[in-house]
Amino acid sequence: MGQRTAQTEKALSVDELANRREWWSVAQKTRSKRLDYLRKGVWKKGAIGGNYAPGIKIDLTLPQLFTEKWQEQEGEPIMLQKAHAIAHVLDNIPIFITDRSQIMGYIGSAPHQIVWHWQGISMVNEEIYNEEGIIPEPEEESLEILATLNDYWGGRTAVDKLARILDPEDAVKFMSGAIGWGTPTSAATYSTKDFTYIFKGFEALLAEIEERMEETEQKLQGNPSPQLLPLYDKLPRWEAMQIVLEASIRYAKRYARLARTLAEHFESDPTRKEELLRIAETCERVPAKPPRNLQESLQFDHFVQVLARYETFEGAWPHRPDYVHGPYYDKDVNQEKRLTKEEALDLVGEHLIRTYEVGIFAPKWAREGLQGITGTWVWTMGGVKPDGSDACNDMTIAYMQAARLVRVSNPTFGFRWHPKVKDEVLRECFECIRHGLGYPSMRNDPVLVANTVHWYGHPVEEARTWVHQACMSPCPTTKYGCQPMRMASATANCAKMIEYALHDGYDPVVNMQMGPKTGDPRQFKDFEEFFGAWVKQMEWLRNILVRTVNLGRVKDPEFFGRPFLSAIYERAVETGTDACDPSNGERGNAWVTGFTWVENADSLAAIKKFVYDEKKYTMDQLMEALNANWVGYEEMRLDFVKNAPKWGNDDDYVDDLMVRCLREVSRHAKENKCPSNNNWPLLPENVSGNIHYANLVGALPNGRRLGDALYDGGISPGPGLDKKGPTAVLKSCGKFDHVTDGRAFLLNQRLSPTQLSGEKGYQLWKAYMKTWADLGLDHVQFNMVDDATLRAAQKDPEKYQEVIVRVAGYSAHFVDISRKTQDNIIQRTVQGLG
Amino acid sequence: MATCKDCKSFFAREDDRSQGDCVMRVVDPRQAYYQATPVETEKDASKCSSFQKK
Amino acid sequence: MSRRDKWKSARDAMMGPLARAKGVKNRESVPETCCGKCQMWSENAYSSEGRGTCRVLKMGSDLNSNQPTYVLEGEAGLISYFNMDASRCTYFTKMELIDTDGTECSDPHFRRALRQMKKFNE
Amino acid sequence: MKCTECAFEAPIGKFRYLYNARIDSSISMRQCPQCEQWLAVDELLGEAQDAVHPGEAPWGKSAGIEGLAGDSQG
Repeated sequence: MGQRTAQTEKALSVDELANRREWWSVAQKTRSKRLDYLRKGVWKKGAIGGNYAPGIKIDLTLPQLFTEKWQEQEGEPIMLQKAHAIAHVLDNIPIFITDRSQIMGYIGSAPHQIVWHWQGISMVNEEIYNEEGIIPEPEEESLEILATLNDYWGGRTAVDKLARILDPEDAVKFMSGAIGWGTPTSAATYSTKDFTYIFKGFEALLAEIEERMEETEQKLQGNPSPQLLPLYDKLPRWEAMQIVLEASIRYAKRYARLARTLAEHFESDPTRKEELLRIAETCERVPAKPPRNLQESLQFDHFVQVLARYETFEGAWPHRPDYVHGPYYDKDVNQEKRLTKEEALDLVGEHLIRTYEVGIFAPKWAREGLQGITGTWVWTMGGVKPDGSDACNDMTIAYMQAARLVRVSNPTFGFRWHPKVKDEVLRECFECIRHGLGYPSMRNDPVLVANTVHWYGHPVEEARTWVHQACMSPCPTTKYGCQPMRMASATANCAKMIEYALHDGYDPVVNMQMGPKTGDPRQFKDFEEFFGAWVKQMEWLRNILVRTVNLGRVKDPEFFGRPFLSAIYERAVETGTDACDPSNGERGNAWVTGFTWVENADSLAAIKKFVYDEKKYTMDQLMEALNANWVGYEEMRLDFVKNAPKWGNDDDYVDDLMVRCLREVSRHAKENKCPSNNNWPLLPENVSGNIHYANLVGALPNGRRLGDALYDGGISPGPGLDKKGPTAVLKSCGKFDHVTDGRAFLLNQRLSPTQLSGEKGYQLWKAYMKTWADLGLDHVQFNMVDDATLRAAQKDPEKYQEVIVRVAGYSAHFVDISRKTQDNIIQRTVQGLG
Repeated sequence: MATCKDCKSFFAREDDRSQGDCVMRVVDPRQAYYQATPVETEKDASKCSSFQKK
Repeated sequence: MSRRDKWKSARDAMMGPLARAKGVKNRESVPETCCGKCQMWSENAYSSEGRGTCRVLKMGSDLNSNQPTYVLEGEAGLISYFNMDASRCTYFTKMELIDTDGTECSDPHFRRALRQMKKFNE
Repeated sequence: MKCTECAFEAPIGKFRYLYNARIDSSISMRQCPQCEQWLAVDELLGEAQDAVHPGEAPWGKSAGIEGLAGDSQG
């Protein structure tokens, strides 16, 4: 296949390409010329492995504009100071309109540039300075600018301020990078957005703010009392919200002005001229006023997402676009017939492309842990309405079809499956999977609605509005449900729980006493004592992460400030607070993301069986082998891999341990409280953190060495270790309760593309999904690309640019991930369903 | 002294004549686009390498 | 020394030099013998701004004084920077293979994607 | 151990360990410090077997593809 010449490739028809399952070539031949141009025009912003692609440069205009205004406003309350700085950026940053495009808005001055927010984390600022390849030419001049910026922000950023008040032991251990990742600030975060509120239009929001301010000012003219005092702080916050909303409207109008200029002075093609005038009309209308048609609703939506990212690094994109835009599609395509289906598909496809092109600098740990993408932009599709009825609509189908045409790796979709989903919609999901996109991931809606009610007490009608927060976690899009700041630093490297239980809390990789001293395992008398040490290490690891992020959360309005997000948050507008202030009525929706989780169950099972039950090896022998990183102990290592029970084979010996671990964590999750006094359940999943942490987790009793990739999923069996077939995997995963034993559980499955071809393939998959739903699992996602294609792509990456794979929680273009990650995906077991 | 308003790429703002957009055609290795940068009408353009007299 | 004070000195080592690094010159200077070229030094995983930990020396060690102090026992490894002068460190062990390719994320210890280190491979 | 490409010879630990080919196999990937070639190494024998180039998988196919597990879904 990889040997074909370009000439024979041209000669192949779409049908022939489909028969060969070369879906990327099918897409290139069937999408419109406009989509083809726009798709190929995108500068790749996700890092390739840990590095940015050639030609990608950091945008220095944004931080310079921001900093110059910020310095001018020194002394203002932080939200006001920031609002002025953001407005200055929005008024002055260069904007552009790409040929053939219809949806406007980009974060940065030019399509090949990525941005960063200098106010967030000085360590990242320094990392940018040190980064290879992204410094704009002339390099010497750029380095001067960067050094000046860094000298100013050093010690002044949100994280610098937080690090000064954190317990120093917590700060050092957290920033060792060994136990978790993320930043305890909304400088690097993401937020849920309630479009039923936002689509009122910014002028309506401004009027609402004005009303609140007048009401408050009147109160302040009254009798002095302690109740009046907090009102003084609200006024500058509302003023800040006004400043950014007005600047946002001006920003949109800059696009309108440019589109009109192009139509009047540059464009000779009458069709494009008409498009440019429509763009101008659209950008004059939104976001100031409510949208009236599909182009306006998509444009409004995209402006909001872009503006939010001018304020901070929003590294995920919680959204339910079929639900938000469905009524506008219906009006334009079905009722008023203002657009044909093809024209609508061009807009929907471009919506995916405009999202895909967004780039924001990420530190190396995030690039390694999210290889190939800027952030986990998982859009939610399907599901139910607040009354429980099916929410799927024509837009659900349009997004699925557009995804197969443009084949972007960001956004991807998570589909809320429920028993009322129509077959035509389910077929669309399957077609995307069959075309090798790796998405949509399938989510069990009834289970997750119940889960959301169980853990946080969201009312069921609100729980039914849920959207994915990044990869996996549901959160309602309601006034008190919306989550303004993801607790990203509560992402745990769970394999350290078992590693620390073995090493008395000491971390041999980073040379530091991390966890509590739970004793030398050589002295433990039985497995229960060992398990007790594991529980203590688990509690310590969760505690330090949750403590750090709880403090970061309450201090965020003081240290960072979110004027734009606050302006589009109903509860923040109503109360004159920062959207991230947990005292404004938010119910709380916190969770600990559990990377590298399954190693615990497999390692515990190996220890229980070989050391305590069968006494085949002593703990001393095991520790010797582990301390040598298994070097010189290969036969013993293979024994631990092949002959100890492994998760995912419907074997109660190890499955019971997995359930026991999950229940210990769930107990502890209710003891940890977020600032809204709600719970912190565990959510096992990995993105590509299993590759990032491969270099940070030492040898383990499941047979891995330092450097080996960790298991890929949240509850996926180890690659190649699920020997008993797909039903055994599902049965193991069905042994715990997906409502009460944790937040959500990521399961990767690899299926054979040849087996699942044709109608028979669809029916087989549907039967598999029935078993999955009957067993009450909350998540599953699929890779359906064969080995030969993936190996050919490794060999000749240029020819396979649009081959996509599911990593874990997100999809990436195969050529954009490191060789180790590629190999890890190929190692996964291909499950036969028939 | 040449100022931005004398340049072919300059388009004045209707709501504020002291400001305008510098509109440039850019063809990069992947895509072609028009870029607008806000400039002051009277800004000195004598050192601007893209200046083209109207 | 109280627990808090002990860890405070580690935190200061971690956060302090950032604020002190001024201008281009200090940031670009990389001595011929530096921590970043030592086999005993691991780059920090939380940030790639050049911070790392020594796998031999512990907190309290000091390589900058005329008579370097080597502390080998303790709870935390010495935090240093890739461009810290290590010419007087008796534990310095030169790394033969400096990996400047950040595309791969495969090396357990020797990840070196810093722009300033590239000159050593040329 | 001897590099199959440049014949550099040193104890196995001097060859930079990268990662395993499959957790249940004794083949690992290591890198020669002299010529920087990636090598497939049998950890049981302590011998470099071959150089690894893009697209090559010295350990064979992906897990499970040899005999697709056959449990019926009805």
